[in-house]
Amino acid sequence: MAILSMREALNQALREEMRRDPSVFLLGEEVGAYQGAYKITQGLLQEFGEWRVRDTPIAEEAIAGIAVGAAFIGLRPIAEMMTFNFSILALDQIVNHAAKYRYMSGGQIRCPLVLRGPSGAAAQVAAQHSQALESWYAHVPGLVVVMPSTARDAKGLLKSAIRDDNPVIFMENEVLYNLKGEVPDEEYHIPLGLGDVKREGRDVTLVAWSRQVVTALETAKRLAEEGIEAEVVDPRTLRPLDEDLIFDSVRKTGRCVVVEEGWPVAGFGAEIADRVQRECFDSLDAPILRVTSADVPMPYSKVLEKAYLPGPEKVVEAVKKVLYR
Amino acid sequence: MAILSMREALNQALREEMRRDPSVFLLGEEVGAYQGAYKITQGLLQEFGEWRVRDTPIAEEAIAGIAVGAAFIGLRPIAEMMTFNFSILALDQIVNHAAKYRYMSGGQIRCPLVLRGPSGAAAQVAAQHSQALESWYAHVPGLVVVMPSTARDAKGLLKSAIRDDNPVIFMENEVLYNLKGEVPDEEYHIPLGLGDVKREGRDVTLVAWSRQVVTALETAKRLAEEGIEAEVVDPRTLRPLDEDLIFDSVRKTGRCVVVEEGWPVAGFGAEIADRVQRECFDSLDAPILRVTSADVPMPYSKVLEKAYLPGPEKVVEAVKKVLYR
Amino acid sequence: MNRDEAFQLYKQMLLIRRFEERCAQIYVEGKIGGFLHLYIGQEAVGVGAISLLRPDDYFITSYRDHGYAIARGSDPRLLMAELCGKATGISLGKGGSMHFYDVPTGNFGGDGIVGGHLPVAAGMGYGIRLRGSDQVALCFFGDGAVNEGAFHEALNVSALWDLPVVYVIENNRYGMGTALDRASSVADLYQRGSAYGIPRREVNGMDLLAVRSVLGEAIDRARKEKRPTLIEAETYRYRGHSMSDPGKYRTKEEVEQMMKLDPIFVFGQRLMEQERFVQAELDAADQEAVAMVDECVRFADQSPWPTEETLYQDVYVRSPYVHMKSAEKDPAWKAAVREDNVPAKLPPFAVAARVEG
Amino acid sequence: MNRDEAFQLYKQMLLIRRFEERCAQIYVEGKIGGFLHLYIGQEAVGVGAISLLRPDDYFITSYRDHGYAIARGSDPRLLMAELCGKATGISLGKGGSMHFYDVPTGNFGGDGIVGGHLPVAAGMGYGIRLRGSDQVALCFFGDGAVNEGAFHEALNVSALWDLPVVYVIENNRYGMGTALDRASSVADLYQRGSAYGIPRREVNGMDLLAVRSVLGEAIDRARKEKRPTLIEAETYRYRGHSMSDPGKYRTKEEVEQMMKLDPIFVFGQRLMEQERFVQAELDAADQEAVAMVDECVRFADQSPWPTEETLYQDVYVRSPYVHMKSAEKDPAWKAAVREDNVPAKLPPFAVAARVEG
Ligand SMILES: Cc1ncc(C[n+]2csc(CCOP(=O)(O)OP(=O)(O)O)c2C)c(N)n1
Ligand SMILES: Cc1ncc(C[n+]2csc(CCOP(=O)(O)OP(=O)(O)O)c2C)c(N)n1
Ligand SMILES: [Mg+2]
Ligand SMILES: [Mg+2]
Repeated sequence: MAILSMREALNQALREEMRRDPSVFLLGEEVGAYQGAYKITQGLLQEFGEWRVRDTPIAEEAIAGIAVGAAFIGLRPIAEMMTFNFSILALDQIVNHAAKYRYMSGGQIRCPLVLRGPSGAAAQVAAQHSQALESWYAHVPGLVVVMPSTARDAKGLLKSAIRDDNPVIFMENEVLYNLKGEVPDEEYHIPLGLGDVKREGRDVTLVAWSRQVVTALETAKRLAEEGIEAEVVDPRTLRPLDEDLIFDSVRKTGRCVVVEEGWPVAGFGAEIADRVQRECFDSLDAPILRVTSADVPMPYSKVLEKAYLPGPEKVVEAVKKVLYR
Repeated sequence: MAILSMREALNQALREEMRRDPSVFLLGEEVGAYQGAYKITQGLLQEFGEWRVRDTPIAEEAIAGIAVGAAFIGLRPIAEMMTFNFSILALDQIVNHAAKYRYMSGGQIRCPLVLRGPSGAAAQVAAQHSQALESWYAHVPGLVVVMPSTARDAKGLLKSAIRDDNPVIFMENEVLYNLKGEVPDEEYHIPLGLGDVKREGRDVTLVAWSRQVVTALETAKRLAEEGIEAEVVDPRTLRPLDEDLIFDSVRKTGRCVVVEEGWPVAGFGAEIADRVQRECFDSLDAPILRVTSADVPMPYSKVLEKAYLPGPEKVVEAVKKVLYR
Repeated sequence: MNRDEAFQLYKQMLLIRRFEERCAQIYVEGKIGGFLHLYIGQEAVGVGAISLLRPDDYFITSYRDHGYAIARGSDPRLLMAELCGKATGISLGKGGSMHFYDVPTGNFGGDGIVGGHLPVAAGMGYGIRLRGSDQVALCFFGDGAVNEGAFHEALNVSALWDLPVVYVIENNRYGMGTALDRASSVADLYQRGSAYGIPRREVNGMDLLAVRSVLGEAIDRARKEKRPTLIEAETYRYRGHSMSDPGKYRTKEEVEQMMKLDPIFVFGQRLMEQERFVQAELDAADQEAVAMVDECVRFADQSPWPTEETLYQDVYVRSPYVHMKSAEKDPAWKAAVREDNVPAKLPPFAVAARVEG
Repeated sequence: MNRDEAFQLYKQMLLIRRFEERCAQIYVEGKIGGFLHLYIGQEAVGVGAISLLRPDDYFITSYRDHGYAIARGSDPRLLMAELCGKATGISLGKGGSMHFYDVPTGNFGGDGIVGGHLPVAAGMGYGIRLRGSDQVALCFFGDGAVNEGAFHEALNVSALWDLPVVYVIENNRYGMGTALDRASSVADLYQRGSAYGIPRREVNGMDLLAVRSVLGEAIDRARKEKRPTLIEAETYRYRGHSMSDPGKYRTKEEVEQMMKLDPIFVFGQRLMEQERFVQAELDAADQEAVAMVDECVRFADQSPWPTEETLYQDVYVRSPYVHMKSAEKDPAWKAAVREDNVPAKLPPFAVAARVEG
């Protein structure tokens, strides 16, 4: 198996799927000549030409709407949001069009698009550029929401997302783009809605996705030194959610901490906590705790940014609480 | 005390505050000459003139942005969204501007605006016109989110919202506009963030807001016939949330059902369930259950609409589950 | 257009008129719910434009969408059933008045978000270019929609990339209760096209033939030169914005003035003067339309309500790339199928004549 | 503008230039993080425009916002501290490069959402009209922003209601790596104003005096006639879009070509030719600017980091209309105060001369 960065893995997925299926095309700001603001689309314009790798004006509602319209008539657009912060301007197209036309038409229309790009905090890009809005998207029926944490998952899930016939919100993370990991050489894909246990453990269940899987694994390492074995469950897809994987783990450990980069109030972690308390009520030895970002807009200063984000220290603290240590 | 509809109560609040403070003004689609799409702004253009009651083009991003800019320089705009479904087009102004400028400027800027209008389902207006997006707004630090359920609360809360110096998302409900109730004749306001017990009971806590308070009260009536006494807690404001009022009730009843009109996944009810399981862990005799709308876009047909929405039957069923009956 | 074709279009306009007049009646009876936006007065725009489309062309519209579907030949019985929320509706009762779709005819139909379907139309145009076909996409919207950001973003990219899309502003002078001059900083909406260097035309939307000639040129340009056009069709809606609107913002005189220019009456006169039709033939066509509408209502009345199971159907497409074991805990995924629904084909109308698309 | 005033503006441009050159250096040293967008090359636009404002006027800008604050007389030490994320920063270290604000000077500053501040500027204009004052709002944005829906919505209402807002497109030919002609369907961006019937002008943004004359007329129109203007200032950024951009999308020749028109050099020449300044005076001004920047960096270096408590401050305004008992369980509400922060007043720069606003 090759060792690739998530950036390379995503680029491979795009390239392979565009080679396989001529109806797949890419559009977004700087995806072509500039090779992508974060270089995920490196080399694709050269190989596929401007109609399949389209640089757009700065007009997010149009980008998403074009993807919707092209998908309606049978193409398979992949719309890149330079970052998901800007997808707020495209939200009406996603929520009122991509997610609803199949239903409103009584099943006549399908919208096989992928809306992808980095989400969450980068480094010191401040309040308007650091939002983790997965709970907004996961709230909406009609959408699929994917948030990979490794290079392997990213490639396998993006290929599934491109082939799937539903609108898929594929949220990447800039901080993970350089993260390297093993990626199979052969063709593979990972089904949407299938979670993954990233680390086994008996004492406590840590549920995390995207960048926070890294936080959870780092936390687990620290806890192990104190003899606490944490299990790290990565749902990988938030909608549909592989809840059984989470429930089975919590039934085993009796304790659960959710780690997420989003804001606390009505974050997706609340949804997980709700399902776990409902389905694992009798197995829980302690309340479910959540470690989230601070309930404020993201500050610029690096000292405040660190205080804002979830981190191993905060997770360790939460784990000790649920273990009553 | 006068008996007023929520429509009349809201209209009174607007009129009284506009008379009291010349910096308060209204803008939105059809708020003026047309007297409001739902007649909430009846008579205001005639009394205050076009600069304080401004009919706008159909341009939600501009409506919200104008409110933000005017608020920045010291006015107190009230922007009406004909319905909150269309606020999706204004979301960037609300989330990236109204909610963040104070923080990004280190406390130099304040944004005293109110964004108001009907939210949730009306009658058979289908998928694009029936969304209950309160969990999206409640997710965002910097915002205040208010959802009144009675004429009295609506007037008292709207007056507070207009006078408050923070951006307030004031979500009304079309189905409640004609609901009549007692409204004090004298000047009063209800503080934002103060909940209200709409019915006392010892057996189970029903948490509901806006239109679903009506559902919860109707459910409580039916349950009473079977000797089950339900307590109905209406937070009235989702952010900040009067969580103690909910906790105290649950600690008393040991059982909790949240009733909400939003979609189930990452709905605001999940946030309440998360907080309750965390803070009332030892008092809970059963898992917290949620009754929500169906996890699909809203269908048009009235038979499907009924199946989609929460209703007393569904709540009764949930209550019996938590009571193990 | 030969004599028969002209008569067909006349019949289409009549059918739309009678169909919607009946809608207004049964709305009051409570058979139709929610918002009902009538196209009455604007028929010449939709009928004229759609009559020029090829079967493989596409179109997308606002919520005021009854007329286009009928003009395109969708079965009006399925449309009436949709309005009544029945299982036999063209959208299985899930869409209602604002959401008519008939994909086999290229109708991507009704959007409830003002301006929201313009970027979608641009996307259809983009897909056509990418595919290299010579199809055309038509996009109908109102005078109020031109002030939405979506209009701006869609027109810029359509001009920038030469997309085969024809944007038709149906200027009926009001966006709900707001007169054009209180919403737009410019009076001539087609001039908005100058900001994008896009070909632009104005046309009398009450005149079927005028609509056909201007639209024909635009559709040609889109098909052959792959260039978009912005057209402003001057028209008028006789009724309120929706059933709840008394229309107080305009004078009785203004409405009566416009009704004198009624597109159906005007075209009927022309048929008699220039195509040697006699009044009796026009009257027969009218009776035929009324009879068809009767049949539509009968069909809707006799149709069953959707069953509760259908609530969860048609949200997702069943997909081999989804882990069904976990997905199926969600009833919408459980109910998902791989195929797309296709509107039912009903037996011919009892009334002799038929409406062709 | 008299001789001294002219020299002041020259010094402002120099200070901005030296300030940002230093920013680029210390960014590489890691003292500044996140996105850093430099205004180098565009100084004449901001300095020229802002020099015409009255103290009670307002302005709002994009994220490329350093120059305007300096031009308006904000203390550059507070700005440098902000860039370094220090507690003494003008936004208390919470905003960074993209988010400079100085409300007492009417600076509502940096917005990170392309086009996002245009509707806000319209709102300022609306507030001014409603208040009946004769203030003006200035709005600066790039050539890429004109394709956002927000531009369209903001300009339409500004023209429709006669709002005293001057919209300044700083056309530096690229939106990030995308050349104007690959993003806009029309070449002359000021012509976009024709869709709104709004007065529009083009100006050489490398020429301070040209900027002042065109802006002067527009600001006058806004103040006296309450009418908006759309101005396209032709300019150029010498550096990449942000520090991470190597700028491969343009040729060395093009950049060198534009640098020959350097606004500071050109205005310096004019000062010597027409205002009888000598090179030595200009050099002294330069040394003074460099010395001030040294002091800015020293100030930032010596400033403390924000304490963790400040994380929760400045989210909400403490309000008598909020039930604090429940609200205060949220640390942001607990930390909320009633007052607004005002940027600190520092003792004069050690270097003799000072920069006036
Ligand atoms: C984004 C959005 N804003 C507001 C509305 C409410 N609304 C529905 S129709 C309408 C008026 C539209 O007028 P116009 O575009 O002229 O079309 P017409 O109804 O005249 O055919 C409004 C404001 C909406 N549906 N969508
Ligand atoms: C809504 C939105 N979309 C995309 C971006 C990413 N972005 C930041 S600056 C920029 C280019 C803007 O170009 P222009 O408007 O010409 O301003 P300039 O940088 O040239 O001053 C882009 C695409 C953003 N910040 N906001
Ligand atoms: Mg209209
Ligand atoms: Mg630029």
